[in-house]
Amino acid sequence: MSELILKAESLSACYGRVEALSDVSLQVARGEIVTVVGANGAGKSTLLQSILGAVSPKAGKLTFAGQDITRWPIYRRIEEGLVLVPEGRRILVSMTIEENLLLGAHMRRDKIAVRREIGGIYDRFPNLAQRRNHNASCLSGGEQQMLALGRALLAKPQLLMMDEPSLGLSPLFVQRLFELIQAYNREGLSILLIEQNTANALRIAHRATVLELGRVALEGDAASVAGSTGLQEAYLGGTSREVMEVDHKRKSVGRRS
Amino acid sequence: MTMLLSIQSLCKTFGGLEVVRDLSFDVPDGTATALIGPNGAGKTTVFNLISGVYPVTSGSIRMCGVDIVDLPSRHRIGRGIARSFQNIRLIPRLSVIDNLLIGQHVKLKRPLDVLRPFRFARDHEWIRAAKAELSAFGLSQYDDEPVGLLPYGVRKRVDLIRATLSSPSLLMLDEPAAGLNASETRELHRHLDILRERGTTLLIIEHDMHFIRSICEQIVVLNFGCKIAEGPFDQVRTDQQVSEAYLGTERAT
Amino acid sequence: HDDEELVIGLAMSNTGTFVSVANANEIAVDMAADEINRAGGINGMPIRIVKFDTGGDPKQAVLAVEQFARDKRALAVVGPFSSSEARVAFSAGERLGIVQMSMSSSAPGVAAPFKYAFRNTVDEGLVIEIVLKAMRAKNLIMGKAAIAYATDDAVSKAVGTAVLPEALVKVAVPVSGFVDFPYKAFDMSAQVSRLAQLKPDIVGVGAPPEAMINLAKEMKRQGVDVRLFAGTTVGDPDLPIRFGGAGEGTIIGSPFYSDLNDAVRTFAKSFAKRAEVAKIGRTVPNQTDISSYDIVYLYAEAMKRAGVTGEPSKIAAERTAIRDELRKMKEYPALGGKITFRENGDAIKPIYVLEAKGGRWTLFDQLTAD
Amino acid sequence: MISQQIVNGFMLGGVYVMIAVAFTLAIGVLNFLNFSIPGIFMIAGMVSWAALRGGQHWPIAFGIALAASAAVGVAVYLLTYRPSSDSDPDVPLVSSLGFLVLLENLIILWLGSDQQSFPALIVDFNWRFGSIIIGGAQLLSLVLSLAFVIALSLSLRFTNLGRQVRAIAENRRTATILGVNVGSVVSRLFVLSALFTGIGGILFAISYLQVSSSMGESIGFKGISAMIIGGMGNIWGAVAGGLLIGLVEILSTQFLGADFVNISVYGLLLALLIAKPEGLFGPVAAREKL
Amino acid sequence: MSGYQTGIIVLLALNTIAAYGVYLPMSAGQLNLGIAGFMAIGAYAAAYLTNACGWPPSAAIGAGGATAAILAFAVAMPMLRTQGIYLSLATFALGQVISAIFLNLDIVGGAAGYPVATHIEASVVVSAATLVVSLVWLMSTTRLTVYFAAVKNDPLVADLLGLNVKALGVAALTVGAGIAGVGGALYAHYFNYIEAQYFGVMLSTYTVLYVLLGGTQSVWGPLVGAAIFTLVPEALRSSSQWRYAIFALFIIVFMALRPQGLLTRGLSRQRTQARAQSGSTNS
Ligand SMILES: Nc1ncnc2c1ncn2[C@@H]1O[C@H](COP(=O)(O)OP(=O)(O)OP(=O)(O)O)[C@@H](O)[C@H]1O
Ligand SMILES: Nc1ncnc2c1ncn2[C@@H]1O[C@H](COP(=O)(O)OP(=O)(O)OP(=O)(O)O)[C@@H](O)[C@H]1O
Ligand SMILES: [Mg+2]
Ligand SMILES: [Mg+2]
Repeated sequence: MSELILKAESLSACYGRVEALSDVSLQVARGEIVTVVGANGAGKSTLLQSILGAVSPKAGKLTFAGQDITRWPIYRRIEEGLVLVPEGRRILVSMTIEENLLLGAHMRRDKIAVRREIGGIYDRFPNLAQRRNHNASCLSGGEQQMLALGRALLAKPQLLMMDEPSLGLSPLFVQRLFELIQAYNREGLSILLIEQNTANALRIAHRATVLELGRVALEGDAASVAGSTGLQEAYLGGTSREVMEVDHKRKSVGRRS
Repeated sequence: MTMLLSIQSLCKTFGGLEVVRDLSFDVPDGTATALIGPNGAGKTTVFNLISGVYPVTSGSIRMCGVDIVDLPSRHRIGRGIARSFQNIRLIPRLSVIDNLLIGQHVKLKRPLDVLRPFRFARDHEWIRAAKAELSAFGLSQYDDEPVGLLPYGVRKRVDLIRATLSSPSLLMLDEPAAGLNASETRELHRHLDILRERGTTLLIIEHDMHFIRSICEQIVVLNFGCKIAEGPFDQVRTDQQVSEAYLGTERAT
Repeated sequence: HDDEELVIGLAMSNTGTFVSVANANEIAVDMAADEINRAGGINGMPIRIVKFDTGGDPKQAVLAVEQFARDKRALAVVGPFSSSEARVAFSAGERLGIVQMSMSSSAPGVAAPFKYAFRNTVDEGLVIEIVLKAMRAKNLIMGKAAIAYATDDAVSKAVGTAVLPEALVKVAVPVSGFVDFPYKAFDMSAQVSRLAQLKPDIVGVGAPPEAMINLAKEMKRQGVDVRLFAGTTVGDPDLPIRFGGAGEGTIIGSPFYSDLNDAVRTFAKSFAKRAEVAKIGRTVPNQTDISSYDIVYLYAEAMKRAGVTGEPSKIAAERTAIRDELRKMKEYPALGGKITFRENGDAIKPIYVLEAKGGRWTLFDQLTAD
Repeated sequence: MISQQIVNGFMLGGVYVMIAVAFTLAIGVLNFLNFSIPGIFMIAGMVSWAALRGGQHWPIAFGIALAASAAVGVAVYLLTYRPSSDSDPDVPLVSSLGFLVLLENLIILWLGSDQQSFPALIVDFNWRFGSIIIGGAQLLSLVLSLAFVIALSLSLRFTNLGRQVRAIAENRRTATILGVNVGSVVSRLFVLSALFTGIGGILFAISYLQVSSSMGESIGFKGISAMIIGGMGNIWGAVAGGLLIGLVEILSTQFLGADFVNISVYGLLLALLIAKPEGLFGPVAAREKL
Repeated sequence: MSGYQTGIIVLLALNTIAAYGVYLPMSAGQLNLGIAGFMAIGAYAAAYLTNACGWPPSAAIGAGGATAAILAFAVAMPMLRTQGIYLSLATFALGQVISAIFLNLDIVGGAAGYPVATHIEASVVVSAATLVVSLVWLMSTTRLTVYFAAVKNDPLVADLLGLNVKALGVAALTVGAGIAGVGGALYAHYFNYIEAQYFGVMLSTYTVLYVLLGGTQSVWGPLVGAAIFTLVPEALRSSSQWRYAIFALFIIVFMALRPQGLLTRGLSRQRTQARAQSGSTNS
């Protein structure tokens, strides 16, 4: 496999005393799509947030494009091309759609290219083009998701991390989204993807990691993970109630320590 | 079959933009109806018009035969219309029970009753009702947890229970399965089945076609604010327009 | 050994709004107490000052007198400082049966309803009459007068709406109009533009020093060249300097003049020494410092005459005796001049009419009200 | 004579505009009602007075004062805005009020509570047109505010930095995740606002030839009112609001007396808010989308 | 008990009452910066009733509270058209207008202030404060608190759930004003003299500070806040000149370290905040 773009070694992260990630290692090679799957509360979002730096890990080391970024502030990571489409869209509703897109490109100096790329985004998402000068607050759920994706693409990512990008999208659009991800990937973009829509995610991914209660339960190439029983246990097997019980146990352990 | 909700020639424009156009459909009593359509088709807007968040531009919304378009939004829940929200709207700092109490406000008989210190009466009927509902859906362990601490799936269900506690005749759910994993979706399904057994009429917006298919008898499909198809799932699925605008070629069934 | 001391409370205003005017009162009081103790105390016992900082807050002033009367066995209280404090503290003092004497309060009639309340300050009405008499005697041009006053301060408003008009009637000067402003006004442009319309020869002012300074500066800016006069509300040894070139020729009445006689000059010298050590930022005593100093002597004299012992069992009677002696006191020779108390608890004492000239006060005239 | 009063009103309004704009910067732009602004206004005035008294030449004195203002701005950022990232919007309000109290008390301890006379740098800094007198320093502050406001409103609307600032104002966490360097942008904004406030304080001192430890307070509240009248976040609104309040204050002094100044200024504010709850130029609040 | 201690306890009682006057509207999302105006109304009305109409102080104090509440009720509807900071500023303006009117109202002394003839004992003030605290606590055990929280956090959803958001807002403002009015009336009769200047912005602002410092999450927050504001400056009395500066520094550092106020709902709830924050922005 080609050179690594992201290498996370033994990441651990806590919320207060609750440990949400323990000793997680993960690698993404250039040009690869890697997906992380796991039950609700397994720590997937926390993993992406830690890689971005929005959650500061308690331990571990991060290497991005050959540089040690463990201590870098978020904005430097983004300047280097490590970009996140966050869970829950996080649109800025007091600004217009166009301003949201421009904000995505705020660190870029190549104004003309940015303009051109924004035009490209509008072509892809005609819903946005229509309303470009409206406040983003009026967008429908799905439109907001499109805006979040467009905004991230404008940051010129080398590695794009996506946290449940298909949430709230229509079936047709979900299909288009996965095609889009593959298209960008073919153009050389590396992708780290989290999806509830596991089947689709595993279909387009090269490799996959299964998280369970903040630990890596399984990893390997996507096809073998999709076929393994480990996935069934970690992701589809337990009811959410059981997951919560474990979650509770973990919390009380956290309190004791 | 009697019509619980009946929408006629409903229109809504936002600053010149027509979001809902001449929409008419009926929701028969005791059924489950799905409202589907591409992103930005106007589904949530229809919910907002029914619950009174926005005034309608024109058209009528009849609940049990009575036109409610001029009824202030806060009185509509009293007419039996309750809803959940696309983005969960619970009060994160309050406990689950406290959040559920707010949902029962319509049951208040005399306004001065709000001054009764019910925390002393541990088994106040509202608390009892809330707890019963939580345990009916297997969530009793969260009674006193602040909502903000709960996992997403549980919060979505609490939001749903809050809406059901007002004993609505029409329950509107906006993407109840979004963001849930497979097992959580199954639980949601069971939850809705119980509600249907109780006779609650459901109006559901959802993009998960498995889910829609197994719950709803009737589907209404919107595109650009217009109804483009209506009928049982299998009929709608084969509709040319629906496939093109919404389901795509590789259908999710 | 509490029994062998005579305790006097000091309700001072060492923080808060009045700190700049009031922060040396403590020094003056300590000076007086030290002098008295060095000379053998009173009735063979030293006096001891207990202090409480009220921060200029009326509620704290009540706290002060409560503490002095109930916890510290004080025989009398120096202070509180301001009229707002005095109003609430006097009524508490009346209930507790303890004498208080304010060094600065000059709002009309604050002490009048109470038997235990005194003020070592002179009624504004008397002061302003004296000022106008002196101006008349020196033949200043007084064809028409205008009145400028602060509306949201009891003293200033009383001066502006009652005292000045009445006093001007007495000297037969017609009033051509009024302008008013808030106590803390910084912008006087509207008022001065109006004054310019009224075209007076003199302007009577009822205001704190700051407002008067601002008025004078704005008059200079707008080129309205009219003489100002006022009572004790603007009393401040540094006022002529603070005018910063404006307000030349302003005439005021004051119970204190620093260049009066040797006794005052000696006082000012040792005051300066102590103030230097205390690092309070100024060394020249003001009228409230003299007033505080004199209050201690007034108390000492009253205690002497009443033969107080400071014994806890007799404390209520002795507090009342001090009150009675103060009421009887006639022309007590204090540092600021001879002091007598009127029925309403306010002092009668000499008033010095001063004129601001070249950045300092000069003596214009000296008169006693009666 | 009424024309002179109108001029007086605009001159006084100019002072309020400075403060109103500083407040708008903080609340309209950062969503933070920064009560330390009146304190910074006062610090600039008092420090330049102290430096002048200490024998400094005036450019140096003003430089020191502005440096002090900026330093306080940074301190306010570090101690009030930054720690409050995840809490109620009321919290920074409390600690910025704490700053106001702290600054006033420190200045009282250092320089006393007296109002001090500020030396006239130019003997007669006034323009006369016939019988009308216009204060030079006041005019200068009005012009400066206008220039600043124009620059600010343009840059907020159309520049990258402006968009970053607005993103921070709406949601600090989201802005961070989008790669906005929140610390640097906000601290620059605090310094900018402190410098602007400081210039306001110095111009006040020059116009009115007076400084005191409490000079910020009453002006501060009028400034907030001016900002609100204009509509929060609308920078031009702050200008209009400031001028309006100055005018109302002067005219009610002329025609009704000082007693009525507060009643008419705050009565106007109240009436305006009730009639137009979003301020004169504020956007009409629409019902939020669910 | 010594005179000093009694005095301090009275101050604490008065500050506590005022704090609860601010707390109630705040729990419904209204930051009332005009509380001093309502205190002034209570104080002047009660003082007038004892002075001029010969009412007994207890009746007059009740009537003072009622007067403040009635005025609040009358202005609540138009005022509540505004929201958030605009509402705070509207209450602030109202407070300023009220105190400016009293400053000019000559039947109650105008700028010269208004002496109050009847004195009440410290015990009366303390009992009244106890009563107010108990009432607010009782109220916190009713559904009303939950409703207020709903109105504060999400008025739109509260409305859709059938709550009368306007009426709840009016109730919160009115009851808060009533409590403040009682506080003002007690002040008038304990200190026997009132002046309009006392009921200014700074009084309102400090009262808001008590509540925020104590924390708005618990009913006991205002009490704790008022206690800190009353007692800490007293404890610093020995450092005389520096005490206000030290106290201000204390507030700043305190808020930096504990932004949610002193009292929160137990440790487990502390995490709620972090989670709640991300929860509300995520969804
Ligand atoms: N801000 C927070 N404060 C406290 N605990 C948190 C916070 N965010 C997440 N957690 C906890 O950390 C654990 C991992 O959460 P995370 O959001 O990373 O899971 P996830 O796999 O992304 O779940 P989902 O599928 O629901 O998005 C959970 O137990 C969650 O309750
Ligand atoms: N308040 C508003 N102002 C302006 N436009 C609005 C407003 N509310 C909705 N819209 C527009 O109306 C259209 C329909 O929005 P709506 O939220 O109803 O879509 P939806 O069908 O629920 O889509 P989704 O499945 O993505 O949630 C969208 O294009 C949206 O931009
Ligand atoms: Mg997640
Ligand atoms: Mg929708």
